[in-house]
Amino acid sequence: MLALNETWYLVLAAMIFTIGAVGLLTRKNPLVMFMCVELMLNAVNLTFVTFSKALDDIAGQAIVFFVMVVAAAEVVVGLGIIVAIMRRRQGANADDISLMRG
Amino acid sequence: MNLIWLIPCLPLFGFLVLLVAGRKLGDPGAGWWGTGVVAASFLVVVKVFFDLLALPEEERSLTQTLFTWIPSGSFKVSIGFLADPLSILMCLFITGIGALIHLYSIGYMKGDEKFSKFFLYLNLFLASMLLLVLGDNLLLTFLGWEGVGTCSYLLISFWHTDPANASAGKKAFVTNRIGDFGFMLGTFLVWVTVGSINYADIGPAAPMIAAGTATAIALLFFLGAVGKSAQLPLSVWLPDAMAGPTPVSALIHAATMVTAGVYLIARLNPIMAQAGWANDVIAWTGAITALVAASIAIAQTDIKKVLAYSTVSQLGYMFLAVGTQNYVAGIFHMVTHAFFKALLFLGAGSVIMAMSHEQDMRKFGNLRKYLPVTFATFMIGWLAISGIPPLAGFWSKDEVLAGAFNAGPAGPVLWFIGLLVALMTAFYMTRVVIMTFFGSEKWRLTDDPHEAVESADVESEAVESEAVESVDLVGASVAAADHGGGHGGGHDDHHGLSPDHTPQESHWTMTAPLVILAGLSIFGGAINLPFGSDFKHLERWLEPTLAYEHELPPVPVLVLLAFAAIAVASLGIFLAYLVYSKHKIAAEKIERPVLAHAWYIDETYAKVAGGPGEAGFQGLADFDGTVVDGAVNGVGAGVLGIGNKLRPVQSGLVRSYALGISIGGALLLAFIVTRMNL
Amino acid sequence: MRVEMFTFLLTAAICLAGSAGVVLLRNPVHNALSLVATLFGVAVLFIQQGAYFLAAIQVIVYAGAIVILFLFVIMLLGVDKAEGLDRDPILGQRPAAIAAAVAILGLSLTALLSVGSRVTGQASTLAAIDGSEPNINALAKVLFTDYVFAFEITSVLLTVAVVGAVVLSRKAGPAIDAAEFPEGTTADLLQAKHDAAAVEQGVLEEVATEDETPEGEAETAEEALR
Amino acid sequence: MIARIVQDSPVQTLAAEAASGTPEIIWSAIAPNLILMLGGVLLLTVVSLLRGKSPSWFPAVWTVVTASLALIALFPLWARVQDEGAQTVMAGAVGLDGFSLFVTGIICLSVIMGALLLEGYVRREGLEGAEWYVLLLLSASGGVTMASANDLIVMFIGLEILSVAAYVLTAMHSKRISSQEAGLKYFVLGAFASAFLLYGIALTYGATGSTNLVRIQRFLSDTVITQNGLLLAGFAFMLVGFGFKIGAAPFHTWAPDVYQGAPSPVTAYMASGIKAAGFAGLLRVFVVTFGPTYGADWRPMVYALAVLSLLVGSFMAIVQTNVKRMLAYSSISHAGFILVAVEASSTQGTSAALFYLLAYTFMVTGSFAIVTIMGRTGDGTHALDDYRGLGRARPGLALIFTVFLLAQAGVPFTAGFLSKFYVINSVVAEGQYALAVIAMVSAVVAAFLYLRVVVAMYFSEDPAAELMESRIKVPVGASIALVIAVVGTLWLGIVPGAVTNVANDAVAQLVAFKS
Repeated sequence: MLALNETWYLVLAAMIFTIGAVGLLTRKNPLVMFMCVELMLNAVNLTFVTFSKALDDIAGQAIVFFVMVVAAAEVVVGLGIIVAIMRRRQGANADDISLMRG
Repeated sequence: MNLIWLIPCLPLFGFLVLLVAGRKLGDPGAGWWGTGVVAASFLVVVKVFFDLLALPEEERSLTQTLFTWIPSGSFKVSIGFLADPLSILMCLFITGIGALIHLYSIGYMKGDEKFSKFFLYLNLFLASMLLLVLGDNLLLTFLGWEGVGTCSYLLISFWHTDPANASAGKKAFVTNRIGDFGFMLGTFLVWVTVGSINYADIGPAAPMIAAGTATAIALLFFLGAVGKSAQLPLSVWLPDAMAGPTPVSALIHAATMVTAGVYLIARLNPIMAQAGWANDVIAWTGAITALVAASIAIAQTDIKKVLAYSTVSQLGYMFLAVGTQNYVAGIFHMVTHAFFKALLFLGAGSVIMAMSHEQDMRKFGNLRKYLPVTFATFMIGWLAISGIPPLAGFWSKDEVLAGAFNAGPAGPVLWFIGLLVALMTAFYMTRVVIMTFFGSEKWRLTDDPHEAVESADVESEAVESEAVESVDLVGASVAAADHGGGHGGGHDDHHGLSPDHTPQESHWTMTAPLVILAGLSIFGGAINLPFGSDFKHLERWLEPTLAYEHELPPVPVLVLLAFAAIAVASLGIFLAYLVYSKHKIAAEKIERPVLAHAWYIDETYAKVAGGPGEAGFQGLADFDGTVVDGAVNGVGAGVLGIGNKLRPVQSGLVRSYALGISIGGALLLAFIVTRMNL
Repeated sequence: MRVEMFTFLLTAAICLAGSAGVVLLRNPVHNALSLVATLFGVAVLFIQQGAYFLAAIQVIVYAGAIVILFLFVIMLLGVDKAEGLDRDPILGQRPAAIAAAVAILGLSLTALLSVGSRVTGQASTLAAIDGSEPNINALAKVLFTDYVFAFEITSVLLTVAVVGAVVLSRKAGPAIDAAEFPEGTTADLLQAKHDAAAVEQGVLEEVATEDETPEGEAETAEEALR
Repeated sequence: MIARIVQDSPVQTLAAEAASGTPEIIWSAIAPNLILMLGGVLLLTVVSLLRGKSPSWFPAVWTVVTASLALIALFPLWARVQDEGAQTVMAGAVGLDGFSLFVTGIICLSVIMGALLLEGYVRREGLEGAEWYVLLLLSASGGVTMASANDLIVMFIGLEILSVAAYVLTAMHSKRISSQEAGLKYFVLGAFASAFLLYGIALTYGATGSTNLVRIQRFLSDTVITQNGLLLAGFAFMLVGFGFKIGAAPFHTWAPDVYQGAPSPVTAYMASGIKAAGFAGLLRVFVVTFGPTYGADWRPMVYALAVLSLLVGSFMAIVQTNVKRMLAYSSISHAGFILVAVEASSTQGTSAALFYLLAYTFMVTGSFAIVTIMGRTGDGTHALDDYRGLGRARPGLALIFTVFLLAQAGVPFTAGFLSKFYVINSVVAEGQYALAVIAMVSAVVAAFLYLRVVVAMYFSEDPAAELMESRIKVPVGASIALVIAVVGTLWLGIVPGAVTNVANDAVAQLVAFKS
């Protein structure tokens, strides 16, 4: 059996990151789009922790801590914006928010 | 004390005062103020001129640095002025003629609601022009270059309520931008090659520049010159620029701004000396432009258009001279041309004023009876431009031609083209004189040919306006200005030139400049007579600036050439006399075949478009339209087309945008993978 | 080693299934629950790599707070309806999205695998993990020494988030700028185009001759889209 | 590339600090940032305590004073940096150098003008509240953090503070759906791009073992990485994130919609302050950190982004009929121009970029100030047609707008000419002639779009009826902002010497190591 090394984690993280990106591109519900961003951020977190282990360096873990704070702040504001829009237009999806173009 | 800085700053000061208090000064106060500052500037130029004269010949170069404008590492640009024989000579006639034309404008613009604004622009123009000439480095020259372009643009569209004028201004702007582009690139190339853009540094460094680089620099600057000086293929804007007030045509579009290209080439003569075949390009462009423009001038009916094409043609002469490295002749012709062409334009302006802003020569005739001063001075201008000795035009033209004759193996061909142009020049100028000042008083005819012209005009304008509007880059909903008829220069476009109209001579503020310019046109040649080096004042004066190594043909040949030129000029006058005065030959036969056979313009097209004059004009419009307008408008349409094609990509859908970001990211990754050590 | 490998593979499967669920399931509530599965999986992987404290807050903050917030908003807005996923209204969006994503994945994997099993960075720049002190102590030490500035400014970030959330939750009156966008949204235009096409097709099937009106409509919609 | 070297090695300092426990915190070194942060938080507190009894101008004046104080605080720091050289503070997380101080100055200016514009705007739109200003100040502090960050993760947090506040500000015109739409688009795409940036940071961390830029630079100059996949992929991902923030094509798609939908004063701040912060991050990461060692790898990508931005920006701007949106596209083209300077990857290029950013701050805030005024109640009259005949109706406004437009077109004796000139000069010095030519061509194309507005204002036969009827009010704050912008635009164009020298000195004092 193959040895479990950091490459496995990195590949898994890259896959999660990509799945998140696909989700953001294909889902119309803005809430689900945000969830996909969370997936991407988690993939990055996993990458950081993996490097932290591989480099034997605590900094990677500290960074993940900050990323979590950032993610929380983003979610709060993002959900705020969605709530504001949904109040005006019930059940609007991402495609409906497209008055400006060209 | 060094007063050089005052030369451009006085008109600038005049501009600022007019900006603040122009309306209060009013009519004619603003005009007198504007004239005053320019006259004062002229006096300063004279003072500096004598300062220079007092210096020993090889030290005749004064510089004055005001402050460091751009301090950027090794690249330093100062606001500094360079007064040497070349620039001071330019300043002398710019401020001198400028002051006269300011004075003339007081009368010409009388009663115009934007009277003070006109002088505001005119002062700004002179400040820019003087900056162009006096700047001690390429960047300052470029600033002046841009400044004169802007003023020209503003003044062409001065009466911008007329859509034709706004469009003509726009065309001038676009064409000049193409030239400016060459100037900018040339400046950068000089900076990269020489490490400085100061003229003082370029001169000594020029001999070290590789021939290829020097050729590239020369061609780039020549591109700039072609735009500014209306040479083929960027000549299209100058005839249209006649939409502006006539003093503007005289000052900017004949005497000063359009010669900036010649000045630039002369200024960069150390580089030109290394530039090899670029000089041939310049000479041939000049010769061909002179020929084409002169032939087009033959068929014009609008008096200002004739003069406009004549200007293009004479500028071609100047480029022929500088292209054959005969700089003194080029500058000489520039000076004499400034005298007689300004005179002719101002005379034409006087005629136009007298004729209620009618510009169609077919409605003039016998005006010598009503406008004696204008007539007398115009005759002098006519003889001068035709090349009749001993007037100014003869001497300078002769020198250009003699220089061309001796310019290498192709010299005689260039000389022959020049001679042909001289013939045509004499012909079309005689035509103007006869149609305007002699013959019957045609505006009294009730059955006038203007109607036909008008209807043809309307038709073609409709077609043209559609084409232009579809690529209207700056968005003004205006039509093309290609068709003059009687539109151009009027304050209010008086088309009602009634049969019982009696023309009257203009105010003294207008005739005085005419008289002074007529004097200059007669005696201007004296500054450089070809009777041995004692008489070549101009050549000796310019010697420190221009590395003049040009050899003239031996004296007997020179004399022969001179007589050939006189003969050709007389022949041209005589032919025109036969055609237009004696009617021995139908005018149509000359006007149409010249154009048709020279430029292969379809004769059926001429028939469709109407009378012969109009046909020639149409032919020109067609020629310019396909070659230059087509290019300019094509670029515009291309830009708009691409923009409109791209618009749907900006769909407004946030998911599409995210997709764009993803694809961009994927492309960056794809590139970076090629850089990896896999 | 075998146990570790087994744990990793199992967790990885859960993570991938969870992420796939977020993308593929129709109901937002199910999406959120799938997200929780991924988050838990990642937490397990954190533990496996010695990041115990992070695993804990991953569960507490992410799964406990953030996902709950999501669910809360879903319920608040009543958008827990299934989303139609059969076809994407934007033409070509789905294949292009998948192509772009596959490209990104493929290219990043090329980058990741090109280094083989080696991470090229300098080891233990700040502090080694496998020291004598517990994970949480080591982490706390860097947070309050090397990352003290980052730690301090996260407070600004949180303040911004709080102020932002408060501001955004205010009630707003009716929109005043509807008239500025007479063409409506791109989605409306797409729908109109789609409807017109459907109508046209229907008419074509029924009466082959009278198809002028729907075609005209389709053109209008197309023009509007342009 | 960097002239002066930090005197005592930050790495050693860091090691010493780590050994001795808590690092020494020199508060004065981050004074401008602290002033902005505290100003924002205190404003929130004071206004809450006053419970609506404060006059409506109070938060605006507070903000202007705060930002001015931050601006003043730059001077002693500048003197210190010039005397003692660049240094790192806050345990190596923050670079105290001429570069960060210069960008901080730009951001403070942008905040001052944004606040001056907001004052009249929120009153006109009936949206009073101190939150606008609180978010503006906090966002600016994020921008300052980003510009002075010497650590990728600090830079990321700074960017998030900047952006999250900007998302809210964008969506804050609650009466306009377009404002909320812009907020949503900005947020979704911003979060997406942030994820890319963060992934790039992660890969860089893996490749170099640190997120500290000085350490990374030293590591890269000491070590030859034979398998550089991680690092290079990190470049690509980070460039997506930065490209998004500065609005470079093809990551620009959000910009037109967001600039159009956002409240006009916020757009002014976005186009100047946020762009400056984004470029500061880009310059510090790519030019300063990776420039000396990996320039050959990232410069072609920046080249491509620059060319695309220049073309897309000018070509798309020309077909717009909405002035606000047109200015948004033109800002993309400006971003392309600054990217040209980034591509030069030299001291000269960096100082050209700094000069451009300062000049652009004046030009663009001025332009959007006019747009704010012309938007009138509802912030909705931004069509090109609404500007027809402005030259006759309000000659003063039209003249000032003309100055800004001509400056953006790069007309001599305005700030725009010299900034473009410096940029092109810097790439020519690097031998990138093709790029210089493309930049110049696009400047020529772009000149038409500014001319289009000028023509509409002055040469229009039928002035917009509404323009003649309704009175356009110019609030005190907006007129002060206009004066600042005009003076700045002309000052930088006519006597740029002092600022040029400051920009050069700023780059000469940069936290970095020689290899």
